[in-house]
Amino acid sequence: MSGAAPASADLIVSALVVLGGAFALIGSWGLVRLPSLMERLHGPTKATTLGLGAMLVGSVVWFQLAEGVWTTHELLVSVFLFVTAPISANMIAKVHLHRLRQGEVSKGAGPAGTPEPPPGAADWATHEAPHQGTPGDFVGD
Amino acid sequence: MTLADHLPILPVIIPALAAPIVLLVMRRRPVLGVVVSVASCLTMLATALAMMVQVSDGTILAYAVGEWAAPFGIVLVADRLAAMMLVLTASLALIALLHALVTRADRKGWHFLALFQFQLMGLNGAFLTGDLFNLFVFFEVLLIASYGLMLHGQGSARLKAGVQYVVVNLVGSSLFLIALGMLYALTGTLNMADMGLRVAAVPPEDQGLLRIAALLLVSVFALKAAVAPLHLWLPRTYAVSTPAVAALFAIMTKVGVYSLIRVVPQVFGEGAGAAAWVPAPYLLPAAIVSAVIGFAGVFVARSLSEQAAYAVIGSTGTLLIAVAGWSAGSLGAGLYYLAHSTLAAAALFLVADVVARRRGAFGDNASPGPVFAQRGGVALLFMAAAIAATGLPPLSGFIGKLLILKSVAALPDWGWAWGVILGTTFIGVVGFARVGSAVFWKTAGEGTAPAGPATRADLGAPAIALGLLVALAAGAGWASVYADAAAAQVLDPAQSARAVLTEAGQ
Amino acid sequence: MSYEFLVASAIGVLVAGGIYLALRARTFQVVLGLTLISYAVNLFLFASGRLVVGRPPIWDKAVSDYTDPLPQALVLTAIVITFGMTAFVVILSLRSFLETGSDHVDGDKVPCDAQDGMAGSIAEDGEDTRP
Amino acid sequence: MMNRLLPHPGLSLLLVVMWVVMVSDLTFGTLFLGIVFGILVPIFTAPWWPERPPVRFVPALGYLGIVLWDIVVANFHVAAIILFKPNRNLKPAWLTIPLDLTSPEAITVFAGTISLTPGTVSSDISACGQYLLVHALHAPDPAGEIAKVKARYEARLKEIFR
Amino acid sequence: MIGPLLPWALAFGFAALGAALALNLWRLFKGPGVADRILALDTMVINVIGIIVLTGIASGSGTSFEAALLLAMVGFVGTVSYAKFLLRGDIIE
Amino acid sequence: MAIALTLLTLVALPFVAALAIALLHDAGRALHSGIAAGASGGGLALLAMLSAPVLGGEVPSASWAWVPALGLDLTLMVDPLGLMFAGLILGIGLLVVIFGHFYLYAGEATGRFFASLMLFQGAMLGIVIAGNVLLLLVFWEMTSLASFLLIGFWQHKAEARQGARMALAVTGGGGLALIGGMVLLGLVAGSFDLATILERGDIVRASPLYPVLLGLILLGCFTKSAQFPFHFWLPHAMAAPTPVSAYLHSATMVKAGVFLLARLWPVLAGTGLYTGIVTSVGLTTMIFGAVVALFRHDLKSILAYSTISQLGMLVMLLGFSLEAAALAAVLHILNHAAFKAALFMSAGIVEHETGTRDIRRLGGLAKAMPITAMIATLAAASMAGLPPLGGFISKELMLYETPKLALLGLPWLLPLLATLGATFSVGYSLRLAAHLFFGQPREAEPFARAHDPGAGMWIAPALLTTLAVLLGLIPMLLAGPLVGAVTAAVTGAPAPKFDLALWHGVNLALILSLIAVAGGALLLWQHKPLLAAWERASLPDAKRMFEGSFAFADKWVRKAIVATHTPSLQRMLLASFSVIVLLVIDGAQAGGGVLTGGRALLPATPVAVVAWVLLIAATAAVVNDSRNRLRVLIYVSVIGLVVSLTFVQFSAPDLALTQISVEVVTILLLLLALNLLPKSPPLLSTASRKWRDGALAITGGVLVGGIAWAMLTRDPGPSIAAYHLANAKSGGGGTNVVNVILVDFRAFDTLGEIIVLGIAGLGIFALLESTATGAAGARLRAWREDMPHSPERHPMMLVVASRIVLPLTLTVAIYLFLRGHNQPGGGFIAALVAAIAFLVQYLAAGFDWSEARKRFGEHQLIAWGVLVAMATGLGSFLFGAKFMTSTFGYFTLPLIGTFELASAMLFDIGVFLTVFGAVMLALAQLSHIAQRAARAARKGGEGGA
Ligand code: NA
Ligand code: NA
Repeated sequence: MSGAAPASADLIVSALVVLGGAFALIGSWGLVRLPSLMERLHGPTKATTLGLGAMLVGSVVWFQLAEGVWTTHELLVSVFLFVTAPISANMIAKVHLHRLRQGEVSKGAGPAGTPEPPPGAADWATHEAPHQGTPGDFVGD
Repeated sequence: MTLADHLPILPVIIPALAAPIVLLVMRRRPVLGVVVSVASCLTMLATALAMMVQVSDGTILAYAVGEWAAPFGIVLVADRLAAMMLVLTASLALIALLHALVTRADRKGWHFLALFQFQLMGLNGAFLTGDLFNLFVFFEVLLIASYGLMLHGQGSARLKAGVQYVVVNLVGSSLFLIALGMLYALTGTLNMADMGLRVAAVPPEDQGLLRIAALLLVSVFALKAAVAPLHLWLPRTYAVSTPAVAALFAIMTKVGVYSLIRVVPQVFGEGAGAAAWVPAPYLLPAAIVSAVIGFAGVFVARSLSEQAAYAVIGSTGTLLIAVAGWSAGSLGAGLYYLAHSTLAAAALFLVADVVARRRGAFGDNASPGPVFAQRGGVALLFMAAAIAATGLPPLSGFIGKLLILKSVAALPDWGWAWGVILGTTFIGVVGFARVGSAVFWKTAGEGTAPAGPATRADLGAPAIALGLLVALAAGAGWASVYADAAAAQVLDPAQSARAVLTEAGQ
Repeated sequence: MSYEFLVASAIGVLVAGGIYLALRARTFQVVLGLTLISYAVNLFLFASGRLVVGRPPIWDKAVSDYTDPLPQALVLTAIVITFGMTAFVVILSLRSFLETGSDHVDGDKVPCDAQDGMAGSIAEDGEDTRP
Repeated sequence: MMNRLLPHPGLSLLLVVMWVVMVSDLTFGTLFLGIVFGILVPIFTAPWWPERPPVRFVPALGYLGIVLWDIVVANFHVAAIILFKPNRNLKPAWLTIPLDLTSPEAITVFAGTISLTPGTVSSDISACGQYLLVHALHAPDPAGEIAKVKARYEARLKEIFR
Repeated sequence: MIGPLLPWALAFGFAALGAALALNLWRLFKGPGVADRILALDTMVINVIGIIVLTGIASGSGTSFEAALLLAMVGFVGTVSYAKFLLRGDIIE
Repeated sequence: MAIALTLLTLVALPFVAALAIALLHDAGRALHSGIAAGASGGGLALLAMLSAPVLGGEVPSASWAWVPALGLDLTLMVDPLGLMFAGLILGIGLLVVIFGHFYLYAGEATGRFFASLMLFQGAMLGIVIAGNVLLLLVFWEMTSLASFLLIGFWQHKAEARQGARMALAVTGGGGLALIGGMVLLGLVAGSFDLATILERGDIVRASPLYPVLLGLILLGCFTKSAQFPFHFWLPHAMAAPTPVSAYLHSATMVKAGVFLLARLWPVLAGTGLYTGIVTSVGLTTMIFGAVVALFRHDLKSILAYSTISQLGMLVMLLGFSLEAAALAAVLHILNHAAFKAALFMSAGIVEHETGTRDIRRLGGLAKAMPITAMIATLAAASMAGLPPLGGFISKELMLYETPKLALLGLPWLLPLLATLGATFSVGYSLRLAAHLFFGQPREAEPFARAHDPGAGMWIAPALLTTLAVLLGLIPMLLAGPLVGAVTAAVTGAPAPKFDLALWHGVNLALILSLIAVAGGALLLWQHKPLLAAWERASLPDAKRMFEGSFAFADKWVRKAIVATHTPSLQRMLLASFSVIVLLVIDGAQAGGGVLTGGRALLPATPVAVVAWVLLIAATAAVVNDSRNRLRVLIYVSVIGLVVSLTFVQFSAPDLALTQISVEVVTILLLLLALNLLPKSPPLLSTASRKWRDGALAITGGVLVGGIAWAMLTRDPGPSIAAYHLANAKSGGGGTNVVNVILVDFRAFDTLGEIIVLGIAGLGIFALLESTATGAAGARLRAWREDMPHSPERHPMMLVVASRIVLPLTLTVAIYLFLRGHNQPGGGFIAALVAAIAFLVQYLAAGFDWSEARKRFGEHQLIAWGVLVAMATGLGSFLFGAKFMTSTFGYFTLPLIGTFELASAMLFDIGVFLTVFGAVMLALAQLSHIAQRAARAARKGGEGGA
């Protein structure tokens, strides 16, 4: 802990914190106001990750400039989020697609409609087990 | 520092080492697992006896784990009461283990021997610890091991009863934690001896909290001890458990009673303000109701194991009638009866198994069945166990009941206590006589069901249990003096506070 | 509104919900009830060290004032134990359901020996089977 | 031998960096420990990642820069849509993107990138592994969107995973 | 040690995250699909991470960082398992 | 010493014999009876050795301490009273053994018979020579138990079992009352030593507890001695083999009550209460028994009621509290023993030789079995009190005493009633002899079979009858000194002057006696019409009442027990919660009444309020929406999230980490289990039940919340944690005080904690290992997925990401582990994080794939974890320190710098291994069965299609 922080630190960190908070709020607002699940999915996967990223960078900067401590580990949180957020989104989207196909989503498909099957004989992996030897079937028991 | 200096912790260490070793060797070399288990129990018994010898002159051994002085670290306290419970546990363990091995009960599922050792570790730890949170931890160890053992062999009855047993105990554990939190918040310590000193300083405006905490803690112990109306979990659980396990469980309810005896005088004794002798208004009525319910259950039960289970409740009630006096005399009587009733209950469960193993489909139901192997001998065993369980002469139960009768005569409510003790004995006698005569004397129509094959080997464990009861009766002079001294020691918390709070730090 | 009120009321609400669910008839609900209760209990035990903001018990030369570390250690132990117990009870109830086909915690309403046709057989010792 | 010691060299490097970042301390001791774990952990986890996709580092770094930039931009983009575009004007669409990539790792990175960047979420892959299903938050021109994504990310990934 | 702007910024940040959590809660209860609820929970985790980070800045202490890291790591496990459950019933097959 | 040994041998002999016979139960009858006879004979010899000094005024006694704390000593003493009873027990015992040897049929379990008989003999002997009242109680209850075995000897017979149970219930139950009475007696007298108590009669009778202890002791005596209304067990005890009846009902079992009355005479007798109760009970019993005996048809039943009547007379005599009456009682005890044993044996002979005991089928047997007839007739005459037999003398003495007491203030009432009783006694005795041996045979078949038995069988009753005769002819010579000494022993005073003779001149007693004889003859003459009248009067059947009352009790007690003990979890929990709530309310009332303490409160931030709202809302949703299980789990996750945040907020980073990671594992577990749990809607509770539970829940919540509030608003006092904070770094070598507490200060707790987790893992494994077979296996095979599932098992992106995440997460786990001692983290958290990392692999790529790559065995991990932790603890032994004493040091290596090594970290490795092993075991095992279930279902589906 050191004495008073430089003004630049105050400004930069404040900006990052405000930015982060704003993005987090916007992401969650999107979650509430967008019309269907697929649209809502965009809010959290992007806005909140960047919102969080901004706050984390703010934290790094703060500890460096104000406290004089190098703490980089906050960046790790972002790394994990960037690796995992697309997977979460993918899995949720799959649930949506699956339920859509099963007719279980009460409000239907949303403005984008139901996705067409891909060209050719095969369907989407959520509806049809990945074919042997394709990238979708390279692992697992 | 020699091994003797570590005496107080050995009863915990021995099974805690034996269990993982058994776990490791069991897959490849089951015989070695058995050897380790038996060796562990024998060593435990030897250790416990050595400890009993050491503390019998009134010495209190305090062992500060990690050499962190009490009250800052965890301290184990070996006094007369603890040594007695350890000897009892080790004896019971040997009997139950012998029976399990002879009847091959250990083969009916996974990890029996390892769980058995863990169970012993939990029991021994609970009897030794001088720290309230550590008591909670050992409660959990012995409980989780008991879940595994209780479910050993599985089958729908066990599983169903198991769910209830586990859930009820989870609630009990939650209460324990709440009580612990409150006591820590009020006293700032976890060491029982220290807490006993600090409760006196609880300010007047916190007396309500203190009393609530004390009541919660006591009710947790009551739940473990299966004191009415917190006993509902017991009959089914014990009746469906593998008999060797049920025999070991005979000590489980006694853990609750032990904790009550240990904690109330030490923490909620004279100086505890609103929490002083906190179970007082409730304990005697609850004990009386337990005794009545227990022996009424013995009276109407329809199988030997069910009878044994109810007998456990009844004997706890009887025991608590003595404890409720909180005098050295009555507590001493109670401790003697505690040792007796534990072994008696174990004997009953084992005899029930011996019967069930011989009667094929009839099991231990209280109905006429086939004439089975060694019927006379088994009948004698049953009779002896029933005599023990009801407290008739010449076994130790009688002496225990006489001790209780004599000691509670000084209490204001002695009439109730006497009436219940004598009345429940009567109900018990009638109940066992009915069931016994139906099982051993009455024979079902020829050819209805074949008796099971049997060897004499499984008569050994119950016979040993009964032999111990004979020894307890024969040695009642010494035993009752010991029990009285143990009670006096427990009721003088200053003694143990001195030992724990000064010696432990060295 | 104080933190103390928030925590205390949260504990109360969790306990109330837990008790209510624990008294339901099926294992899943009971397990949920126990889970709520254990949250409450952990918070309660934690609260025995009172609420302190911004003074974690990480020793530092420059700091003289910490929150009480002991309840934290106790809660940690309690969380672990509770987890073990919860896992056990969940699997036990599952196993029990698989064995019996029922997930009702009340088991059978009929006592276990009512079906075996021996009720009363010891009370009336009437007939003889051997001459 | 090298394969045994360093089953995934890129991963090892990542772990070393991660260790240093995590410990927030760039001393030799830290680095040393980081290297130890950077070697040991991949060896230990090698069975769980049997494939050894070749990765080219320099293009990868460039790709990372582009993606990070795009993420920032995407966030403002999406934020603007969430805040200001009424639902009735929103033109969400499903995009079916044909894949030139074949390695699962590459496809996954591609799909992940799409999810993290402007207004698109990778939702599924076709059973034959040749198409990626992407949901676009606002795509008045689906074909253009597909082309943009393929050009900006997939082409580069083909360079990285060769 | 704290500059003139930062307290305001932090207040805004906390307020924004609080509001975000409240919005998440609304979505959590509203649904309509289970996928919406999972998404709401996932977002909640991220917002809580934000709160933890801001708390760290506000208190000038790094001790809560691991909590944020762990939430980032395992939050996704929860989401994935819920999704897998809905897709396959059996999450580990 | 010699005396002590003699006494000990005397009482031990029968027990040793019983044990020997039991051990040799496969040997022949001769050996069994031989041992028994030897023991009885040996005992008699010892007794004979003692008789001279005892009658000479000595009281040989010996005492060994048994339970000094209780006052229970092994004190044996033989005074004249004990000597007489011991003589009867052993003498008649010997005769019964001889008789029994010949009486028992071939193939009967003679070993069991004689062992039980000897057990009984030992217990009886113990009663009469016990010098400590508690010791007496021991033997007293043992007689009940031994008689249970004897009466139930023919265990295949329902009446034997019933009779045995009834005898046990009544006499054993009475014995329990006696226990109460005796303990009270001892407490009042200040000693349990009999001799001491006998000296303190004044103290006892003056005690306010005297009525209580008297009532209890009398209850014991009356039940044992079959006094009205506790008499009913005795006739049913006749289901025993006749030798047993002969033994139990002549000299032993039933006499125990009389013995005890006599024994305690100096202490208890003499008060109005005593005299009133004992006399009237005895009198009633005497008349009642005699009347009933007149109308019974079973020989043994007649004898049973006659026994009741005779015992009534004895009790009445003792109740008089007069020395002369006591003397009469003593003499009659001898007489009754002799004639009653002889009569029972005769009845046994008759049954043995004719095949029936029904007096209506017998008659005129004097011709067929003259010896038996002579024996029995003489014995019956003595029972009737006819001169010149012993019974006459004692009855005379009895009648002589009756005018001395005024019953209900009427001096003539007692003589009148006593004469009435005597009349009926004459009546049934005459009838027994007359209808059995004289007149015409009533049925041909039994008569045809009848003949005298061999000498072995009649020698015993013959001896007894001889005794009965001689007691009348030469009473003073035969019994004078004994009776005198015994009477003195009973009354505790010098024996009164007395002269036992047939002729004392004409006095009231003689007149009454003559009236009785005449009346008895009249009764015999008018037996037929009287019998008809008797049978018309339907009297209550005691046995049916007894059995009925037990059946009634059984039914209703059982109903009550079953109703309250239905294995219902809801009820168990309801009871628990209710008790707790009531206790808490009680506790709250005891307090100082201040709910809110004086601590300065922390103002909550808006975010905290939002988090609070989240938690409350999620809790409400869990309760409200508990039907939709997946949704509920999501709500639970929210609660967990808020709790984690709470820990972060209130300076508990370690707790937050733990909570977060445990949360994930719990959710995985619940999801795995949920898949296999039934999805059918929950049982709907009734509205009233909901209200009840809701009220209880809210009360509980308010109470716990209130307690939490009270706690939180109070400032803490001094705590031991101050020591932990001060010593963590210097003594424990770590700056994370929580971690130092966990792995050092309170490492013993942690050891227990990891063991709990390890056991949970093992238990779960054991639970799930058997699911493939049995009912569970069948159910799993019949398992169908309840909703259509996506065919894709391992989504590609998830799999790829999980592979990268695994090493990353493991590295984080290592980091958390290594720094745990100084910063938040530690073995437990690291283990959970590592487990989660591996579980993600299972989740993504499937069980088989991951399992095949796993290089650790969970069981071994658990075992080694515990062993490592234990070894760390034991390591300190090597340094002469106590278990788990920690050590740490700072080391400096070139380039790397200074680092710390602490033994606590080694312990933490144990923690890591166990926790990791347990979590993996639990979840992998669970997923395994889930997988097997799915496979089974798939297979079933294919098979079906
Ligand atoms: Na995108
Ligand atoms: Na830690």
